[in-house]
Amino acid sequence: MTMAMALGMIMPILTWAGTHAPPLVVVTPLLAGPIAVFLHKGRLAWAWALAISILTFVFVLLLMPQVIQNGHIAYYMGTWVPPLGIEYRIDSLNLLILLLVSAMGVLSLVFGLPLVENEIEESKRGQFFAAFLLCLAGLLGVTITGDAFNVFVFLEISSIATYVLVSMGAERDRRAYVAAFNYLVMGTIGATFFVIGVGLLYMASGTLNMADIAMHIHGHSDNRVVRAAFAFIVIGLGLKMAMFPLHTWLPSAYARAPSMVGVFLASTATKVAFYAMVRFIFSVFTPGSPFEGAVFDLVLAPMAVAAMIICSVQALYQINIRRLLAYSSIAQLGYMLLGLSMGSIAGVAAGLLHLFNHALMKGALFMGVGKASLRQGVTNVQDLRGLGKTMPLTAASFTVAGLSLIGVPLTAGFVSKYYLVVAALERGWWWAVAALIVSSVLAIFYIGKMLETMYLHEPPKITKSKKTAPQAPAKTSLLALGPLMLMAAANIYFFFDASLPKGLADAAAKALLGGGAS
Amino acid sequence: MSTVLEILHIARFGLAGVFLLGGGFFVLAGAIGVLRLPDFYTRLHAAGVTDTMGSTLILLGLMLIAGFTLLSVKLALVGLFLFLTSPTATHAVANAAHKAKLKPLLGTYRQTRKGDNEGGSQ
Amino acid sequence: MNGMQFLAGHFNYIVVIILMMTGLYIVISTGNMVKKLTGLGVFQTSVFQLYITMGKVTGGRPPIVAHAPEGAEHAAANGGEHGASTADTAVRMVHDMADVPVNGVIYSNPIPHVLILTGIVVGVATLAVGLALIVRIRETYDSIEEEDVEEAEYKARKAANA
Amino acid sequence: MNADFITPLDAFTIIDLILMLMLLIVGLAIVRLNDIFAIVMLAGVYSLVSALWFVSLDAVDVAFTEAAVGAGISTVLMLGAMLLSSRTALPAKPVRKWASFFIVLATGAALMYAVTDMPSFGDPLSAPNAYVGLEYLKRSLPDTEIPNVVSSVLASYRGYDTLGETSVILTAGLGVMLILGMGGKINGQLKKKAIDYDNADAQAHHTVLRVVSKMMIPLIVLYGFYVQFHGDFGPGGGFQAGVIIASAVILYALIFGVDAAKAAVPPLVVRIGAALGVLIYGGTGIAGLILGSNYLDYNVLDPHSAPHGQELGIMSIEIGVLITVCSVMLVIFYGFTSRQPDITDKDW
Repeated sequence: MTMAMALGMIMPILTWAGTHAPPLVVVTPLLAGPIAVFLHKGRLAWAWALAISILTFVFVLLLMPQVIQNGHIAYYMGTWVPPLGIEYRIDSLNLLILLLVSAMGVLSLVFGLPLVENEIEESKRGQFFAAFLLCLAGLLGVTITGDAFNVFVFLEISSIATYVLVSMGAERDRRAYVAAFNYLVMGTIGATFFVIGVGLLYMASGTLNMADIAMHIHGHSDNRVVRAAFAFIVIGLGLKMAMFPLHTWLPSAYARAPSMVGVFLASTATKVAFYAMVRFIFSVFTPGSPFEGAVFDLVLAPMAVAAMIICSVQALYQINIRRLLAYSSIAQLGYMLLGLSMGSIAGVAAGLLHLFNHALMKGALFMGVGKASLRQGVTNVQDLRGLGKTMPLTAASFTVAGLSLIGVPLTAGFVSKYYLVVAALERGWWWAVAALIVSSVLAIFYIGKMLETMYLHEPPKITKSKKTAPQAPAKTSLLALGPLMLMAAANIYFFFDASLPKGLADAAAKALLGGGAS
Repeated sequence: MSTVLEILHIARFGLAGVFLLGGGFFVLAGAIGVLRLPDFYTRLHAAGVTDTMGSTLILLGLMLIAGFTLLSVKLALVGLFLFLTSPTATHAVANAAHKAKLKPLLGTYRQTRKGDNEGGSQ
Repeated sequence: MNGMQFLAGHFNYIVVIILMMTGLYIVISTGNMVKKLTGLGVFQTSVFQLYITMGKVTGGRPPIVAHAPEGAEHAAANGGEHGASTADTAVRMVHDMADVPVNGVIYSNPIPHVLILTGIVVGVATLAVGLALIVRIRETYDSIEEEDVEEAEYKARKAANA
Repeated sequence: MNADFITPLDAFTIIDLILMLMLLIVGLAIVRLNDIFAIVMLAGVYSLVSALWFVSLDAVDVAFTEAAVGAGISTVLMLGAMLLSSRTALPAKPVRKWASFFIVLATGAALMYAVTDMPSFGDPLSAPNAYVGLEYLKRSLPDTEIPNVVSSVLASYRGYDTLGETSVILTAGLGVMLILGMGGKINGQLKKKAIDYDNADAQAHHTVLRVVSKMMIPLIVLYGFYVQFHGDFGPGGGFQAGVIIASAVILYALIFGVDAAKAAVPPLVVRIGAALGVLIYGGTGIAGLILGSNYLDYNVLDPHSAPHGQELGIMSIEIGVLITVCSVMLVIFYGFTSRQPDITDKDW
């Protein structure tokens, strides 16, 4: 009886939460952030941030059945019907990203406690977690919205929070300030380009709701204002997501940021910018038009290939592990961009699947580095010596994620690369397949270099050296191992059962390319 | 009666025009002064003319045009604000220059031309 | 539309574009961080001008509506239009000049104004964080020039390797 | 695009031209100059002239904000940040200059390419002007009983954007707190006392400033509240009012010393305010949820009259905006001053 009664109490609440989940996903961390400022005890702030991020994840989960059932859901802010008001619009595409971002929020918080206690001053931890929550809210806000200008506002919340979070690495590495400043300048130029693009779209259509813009500019792809808007939005978001020639800010920012921030950003920030680009290119502009086709074939695809090869080569030469991984990230963004530039359902789906898988592997790799640095202050590849012996579980997880990055069978990385190859062959892009192979071979080298140091070199004599930061207590150190192994396991799991991300990516690609302006 | 009103009307706008032109003249004179006068203090003096005479006359002219309305009250408040703040600002700037040991230019312009002091207190 | 008329109608855009590019040039050409942020400010302000320029209506007034337009009761009864579909509102496009005045007065377009208010605030937020970083960089390197900072880092790396 | 419309050449256009010319001159001057102090001041001038131009383009709210934020607060912050750094910038290397020039040229060309398809300036039937914007103008009064359409769109129709914007401000305040801190320490040492009040010389030199600012500060705060509560009927609102009230405190700090200002408006209060404003804003939205409607729906706030509910909601969120903006501006100001030596007599 009590079970039934409890169920009777909970069901209406669940239904209510389900209906209003779209704003709650964003508003929960957004309003929890200011409260975290006043939680002076580091652990308390951390617990608060963790609870909030779990709650956010639950709201995203509540969205899932609705989206899978109805195809997409719309939510009108203040009940103003678009184009008068701001609309939240969730379909399979943003659901995939929302799941990814909110899950990574939880995982990097669980993982991050010992690292934050190691790297951030006690008095600043409350504010640090507040900035983290605001960053999370911003990323989720960009992903969920259906309003072009609202994308800008939330992009800036997440970006400003990110600049601040990156600069917090200065307690470990003074170059973090410069990295954060360069990121700020490049990011603001990107945001301003994006605003110019949105302004031009508004000039051509008179509205800001994405679906409505699409309706108005449909069939006007020869309009020069629309074409310029396309160029500015692609460049603006390209700057935010570190698209190949615009990527200069990224390696330093990721390498100098606090470890926990590196984990979170590497697996979410560029992904969200990539999502926004996909959303604009396919849902707002007309993907079938000759102009966009030309941009795909002549600009985006060559850029993608250049990124895949050049940045992989750059990764080979890096001494600092985080920089190495960051360059590899830019190369991997090339894979996603390649999928996008194919302009076919298979290509876009493969690109999105790779986005999901890349977040898993890069998250795990950055976690591995962070975990290792707790013990022996790892910054350079050299410092990994003998990790296979001193920290076998961490090393094993790192290895799995590394293999996944290369694309070895039995890991998730293989699945998305396989689909990318299939999609490329479908379009007859042999050169793209060749580039994929070359890039993967390069990945073997730079990942291999690290694995070799890890397993074949003796551990350094001064393992617990004085130059490293004080060791974190063993308990919290164990706490960090959980998410790391979970991520590594996910890299294997999604090889055997990729139905969730693959299903969402396929549905998203079909909706993007099949439905036109819908 | 109506003719009297009409004359008053014309006189009001005529006077407003005179005030506006006069204000414009002082603003212009101030601008020329800032460009042409030899040293910091004299330039500040010219700038002060723009703030006091120029803006006051223009505000008076505008108030005449607006008549007995809320707009005039607002303009009067703006005038009051400027009346208090612009001399204070000029005072603060001159004070800073004096504190920074910026010597005023004494004697005739030709005599001291070589040591022309580019204004600037810092 | 002849060349002169075209120029009159588009002169603002051309000037605004030149101003935007001036700002962008300042940002990327200088190595001084304060000047960089100044350039960023000029760039953003000029983008604001682009928005405001497109929202201007000739003969228009600032968008502060004086009296209730006719048919107010009808619209008020609808309130927020609960439940109406997107398409219903979306298709209501204005087609001729007669619809432009609201209660007999022409107003400029309020949307760009709203967006730019947001833009200005975001701009000052970025500026504040950027300046805070500059203060820290200056404390660390005693310079706000990119060149000096790079040189200091290069020297530090050399010293560490030696 | 409406081909029938031709932009008239009238007195308005001439003012327009003059202001644009001034902007071009100021912009080019900033490019050419290497004196940081001059650059910062010119940036302020650029914002101010832009504000004037916005007035002539009917964007009174934007002009107000640009003058208060762009020309006011931004310039103060810039001056604060450059106080101790070198006064001249290194001139750029020619290679960099040319590289930048070509990037800018390419970007500018892309925009110029688009100009031909842009609507004529001032065209009432252009796509942006004849669609949603016009709809707002027609609906604002019946929907919200607020004559200033910019206020009603900002606070209600696109209220969610404004929540984001308030959060952006909060994030910036948080960032400055994290990067600079708010304590009274410079590099671990306690800061020296701000102004020596017993110093007769200092007293004498500041008498005028002190008297006038004492007269002005209450008026400025009063004006801030006027802007806040008159925002529904005229230009103004939470953002502008917040900046104005913050500027009153900043003026007080400049004249009487930062310590005196911190005694009057303690940093803790300011920090609480920064968070509180966003919570008030977000809480108003949650109230809509609790009353059974969508997020940020103000119609349900008053069960008897939807427009009145709108008015209530807009007032509530504008107060939230005021508190956050004012507090964050002070957080930023305190943050910067805690890193700098106080402005001493020598700087006056």
